[in-house]
Amino acid sequence: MIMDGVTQIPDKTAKNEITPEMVAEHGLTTEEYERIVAALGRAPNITELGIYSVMWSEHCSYKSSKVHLKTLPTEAPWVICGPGENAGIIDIGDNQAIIFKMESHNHPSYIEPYQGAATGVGGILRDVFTMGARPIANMNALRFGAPDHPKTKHLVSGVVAGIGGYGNCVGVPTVGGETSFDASYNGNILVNAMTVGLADKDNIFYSAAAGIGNPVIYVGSKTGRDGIHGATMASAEFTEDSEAKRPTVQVGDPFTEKLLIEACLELMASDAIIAIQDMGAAGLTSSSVEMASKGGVGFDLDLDKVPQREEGMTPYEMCLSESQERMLMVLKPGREDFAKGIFEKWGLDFAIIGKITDTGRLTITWRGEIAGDMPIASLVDDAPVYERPFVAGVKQALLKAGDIPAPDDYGDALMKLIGGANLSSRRWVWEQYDHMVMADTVARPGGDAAVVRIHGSEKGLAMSTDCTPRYCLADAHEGGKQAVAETWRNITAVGAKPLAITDCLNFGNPEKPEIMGQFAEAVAGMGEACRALDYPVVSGNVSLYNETNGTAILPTPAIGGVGVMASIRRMATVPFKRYGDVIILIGESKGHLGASIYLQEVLGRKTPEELGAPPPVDLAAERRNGDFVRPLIEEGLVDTCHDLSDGGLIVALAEMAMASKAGGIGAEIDAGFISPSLAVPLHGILFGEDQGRYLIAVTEEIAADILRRAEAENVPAVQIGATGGDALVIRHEGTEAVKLSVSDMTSAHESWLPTYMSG
Amino acid sequence: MKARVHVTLKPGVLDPQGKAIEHSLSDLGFEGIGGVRQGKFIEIELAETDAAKAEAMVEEMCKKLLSNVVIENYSIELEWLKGV
Amino acid sequence: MKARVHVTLKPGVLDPQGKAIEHSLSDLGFEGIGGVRQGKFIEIELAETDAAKAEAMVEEMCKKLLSNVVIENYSIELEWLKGV
Amino acid sequence: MKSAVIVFPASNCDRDIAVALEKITGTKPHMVWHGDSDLPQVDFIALPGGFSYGDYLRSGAMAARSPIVAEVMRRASAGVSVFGICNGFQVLTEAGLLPGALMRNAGLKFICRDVKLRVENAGTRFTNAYAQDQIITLPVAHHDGNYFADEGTLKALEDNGQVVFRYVDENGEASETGNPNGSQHNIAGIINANGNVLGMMPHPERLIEAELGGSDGRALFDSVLNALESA
Ligand SMILES: Nc1ncnc2c1ncn2[C@@H]1O[C@H](COP(=O)(O)OP(=O)(O)O)[C@@H](O)[C@H]1O
Ligand SMILES: [Mg+2]
Repeated sequence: MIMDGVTQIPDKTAKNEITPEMVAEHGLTTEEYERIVAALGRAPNITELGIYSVMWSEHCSYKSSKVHLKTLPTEAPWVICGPGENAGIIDIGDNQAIIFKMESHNHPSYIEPYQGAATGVGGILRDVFTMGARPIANMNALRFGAPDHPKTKHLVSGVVAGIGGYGNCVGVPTVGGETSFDASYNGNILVNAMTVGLADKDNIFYSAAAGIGNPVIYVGSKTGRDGIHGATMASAEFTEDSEAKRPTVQVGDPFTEKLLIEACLELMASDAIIAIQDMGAAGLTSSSVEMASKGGVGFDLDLDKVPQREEGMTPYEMCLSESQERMLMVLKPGREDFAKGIFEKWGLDFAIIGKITDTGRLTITWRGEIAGDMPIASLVDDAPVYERPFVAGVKQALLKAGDIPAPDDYGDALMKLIGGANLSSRRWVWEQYDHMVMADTVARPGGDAAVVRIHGSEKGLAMSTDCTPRYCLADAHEGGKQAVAETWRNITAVGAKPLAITDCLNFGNPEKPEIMGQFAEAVAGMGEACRALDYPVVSGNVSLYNETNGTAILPTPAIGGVGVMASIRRMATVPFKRYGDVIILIGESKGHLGASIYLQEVLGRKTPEELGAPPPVDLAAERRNGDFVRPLIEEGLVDTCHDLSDGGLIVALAEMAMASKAGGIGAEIDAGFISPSLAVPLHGILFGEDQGRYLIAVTEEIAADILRRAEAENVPAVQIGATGGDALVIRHEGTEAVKLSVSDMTSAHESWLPTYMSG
Repeated sequence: MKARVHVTLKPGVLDPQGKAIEHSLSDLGFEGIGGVRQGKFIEIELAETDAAKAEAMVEEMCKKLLSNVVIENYSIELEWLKGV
Repeated sequence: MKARVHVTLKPGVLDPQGKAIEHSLSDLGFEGIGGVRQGKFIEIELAETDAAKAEAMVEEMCKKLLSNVVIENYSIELEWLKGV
Repeated sequence: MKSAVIVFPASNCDRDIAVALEKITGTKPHMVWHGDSDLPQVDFIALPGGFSYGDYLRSGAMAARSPIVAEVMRRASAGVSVFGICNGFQVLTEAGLLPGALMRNAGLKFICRDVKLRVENAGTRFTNAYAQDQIITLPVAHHDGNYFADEGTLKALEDNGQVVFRYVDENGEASETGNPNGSQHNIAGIINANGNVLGMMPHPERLIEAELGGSDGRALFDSVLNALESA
């Protein structure tokens, strides 16, 4: 239907019959089509077929994932609103609420990296401010193909510029994220964007429409033929000829978005709004259906009233357009002129396009004729739900450190890691993001969690996005647990209390039982971790069919966590701050090298069998260790803390030294302290990725106190050395196993990405 | 030889810049403006002296780098440089 | 009437965008590129039917908004729209 | 001190500068919407950072043509202090209140990071609380901060001490490595010949307290207060 750049869609007035081909082109099965006919009691017209197809698409209906998502814990005393609304909401006291969500924009970003990523940011911002929050931070999780793949560089450059281009213009700081490379993303990159907003707890807006006869209002940009069928595109596997489906990519207009944010927040300060909802995937259709469904009412829409950018648009096009920067609202009767004044002041379109009815139906008129008439309940509740068959993943064997070769040279191995694609500095990325606008960013990108101050207070909001896909491939259940635990740990490492997560579950084709198995296991693992850590899921997004020509991406359940600290004056950060500080390792080191970055990048192992099982996550230990570290920071005893993740102890030490200012503060470590009795070889101690661990650096007196407390609380903690000099020195059985100057490490660490991008 | 390339947004693709310029021009009091679209204009000096070859080469540049066919169209003009 | 405006950097003003394109083109293996300059191309639809008046109006637009005289030059072409 | 902050559509550092002004001067500034025709009588007018009109066409171009800027120009010629930060600087050059132009960064990318600056003229009403040649740290966050002017203009700026801030490297030298965006003569901020209109790309309002990573921006606002008191 889409040819040569022009979207050619049959007009419903042509009264053409719905053919099996048209049903298939809309991504509907014959059985699903039969359901539509049954719900309507007649065959749909083309507009109705289009509406059903988007509402029942994977993207809007969660038909493959629903049964699993239901198992996730979503409640806690501080949860105000869990999954199901535009974004999740938690209570942070003082009548303040945090509203946040993460969403994918994978396929559009592969086709048009700048605009795809930019509109991804725009979309997630709207999900948050539509609920009454001022967006105060953006985050992003990015996965690209192998660095040597011919498309990778172009995609990195476009995606990063697009995220910056949008976020910088709307004036919301982009404060953190993650960026990694793996060949499995060669034909299907992941662009996951997260927005965190702040609202008054007593002034939150929901989408349930109410009040028969109340006006339905359209605000924002005009409707054009943008991105028709984006939702179905996000629900289909990629093939080479998807590139021909190009016009489904939208162009973002961050200027209009900024005006829309301000206008909506201005109106929200009054009592005029009954319900409000952004127009996201599937635009006008899904927003009106969702609002009507939540409120148990019907909608009459007059398409002729819809502000239009192009001439001759059909009802099909108007209903399915994914033009950006638009919102739908229900206003209290009589407040239309007041609201209109605000939107006009900001130079935005404002149109009354319909009203609420008691019919329970979505009725669309166009040029005086009924262009569509569907029961709302059938669009939402009759959407198919699949219990897709799945098979459990093959569990890889646990590898013993003793069976894994040591590196020829420990220093070279470290340099290879910190100066390589996956662990090098991401400064090149975050320097393209305005991470300081709003003047509340107190922990800038580069640390464990980013921290922004709650404006006008001392409170801090900590955020981190994490996932280790190679663990998920080796064992999706442990990988799901680990992703949740890592955000919890990163938030803890700055001294904040982790409160809740959002997620973006990126997987391959759910119709394949092994992919569905990855999904089911990862979700089960996430749920287990959320329960153990009191860390519920309040919002999220599922992105399936991330495959190219039949090859799936690594399972990537990206997690975005949020936490709060009482005072940003007592916050810990990564860099070493003083010479002569004692360095303490908290948590147990068993030397687990399975699925480690050491095996992958230093030893060059590739297959799941060679890589073995990922580090197990002992959730009880995770919680105990984190709950030990956090009060130390809150009490002002610890200002230097870093959690251990990819690359283990040695990489964490190097990062703390490299982050320190002015030439760098080094450290001297004696590996003998770490596990004198355990028969763990040195490379297991240094590169092992055992979970639930932190490094802290404190003065001697404080160190003694902390070690006593650890012993009393049964938390493994050991003094492993001290800061000092300008090199990282690691001694082992009387020899210097590692001696690297901080400045040499820094130049390797800082140069990989800029060199790669300019090459 | 000099190639002049115009890269413009496809019809129907939103042009936020054009829209803003249009708005600003009418704020400045200009009347009767039916629409504004903004594109890029790229001039390339080429050593190639054969027009057909030059055109093929620039066409390739457009496809590979200068435009994104997802949202943009391009057009090419060739011009002999004076004195070449 | 349609006006086509080209806004280009003055000779002597460094053009980082043009330089970057030139660089990328040679990375892609294109040879014999003597230089690349990037400018803007703005199309304006006008209700005005008198060519002289239209030209004067667009000239004024260029001076007031479309170009920055410190760094840019502009040129204007007018074109009758088909069917007008 | 009575001050005003001009808010254009998609200004986005308007709140940041307002917070800084209130914190340092003790008085809330008037926030003046670009569409409002009257500007209250004030001693100090700030044009904030951001992306006025999306920075479409050229950064600051459309804002510079707005009616409120015409009023700002009248106040400037009457001697009121006018201060443009980042997008505000771009607006001032586009409006002709300051010479030259701000072009796309030489590296073509948006750049957000702390930079080092040398205070080249501590004798202005915006810089008297700094020491001459003091090296300070302030963040930049811009896509179009590459300062350009023709040779004659540059010479005049240099000769008259109108270059107020210059980008420098770790050693305090105005070298290429210290220059984040390709600006000619490493120019980060300039003042008009009358000494009452300052434009600069770095953001002093973002570094006014230790929690945000430094307080080198404070002295700029202190200077304005000093100048007002001694006037
Ligand atoms: N795409 C990105 N955008 C912003 N910041 C990023 C991005 N990618 C990585 N970072 C930042 O780089 C730092 C290192 O990232 P990462 O190695 O994933 O941290 P960790 O191991 O603590 O989870 C973090 O501070 C992170 O926020
Ligand atoms: Mg970390």
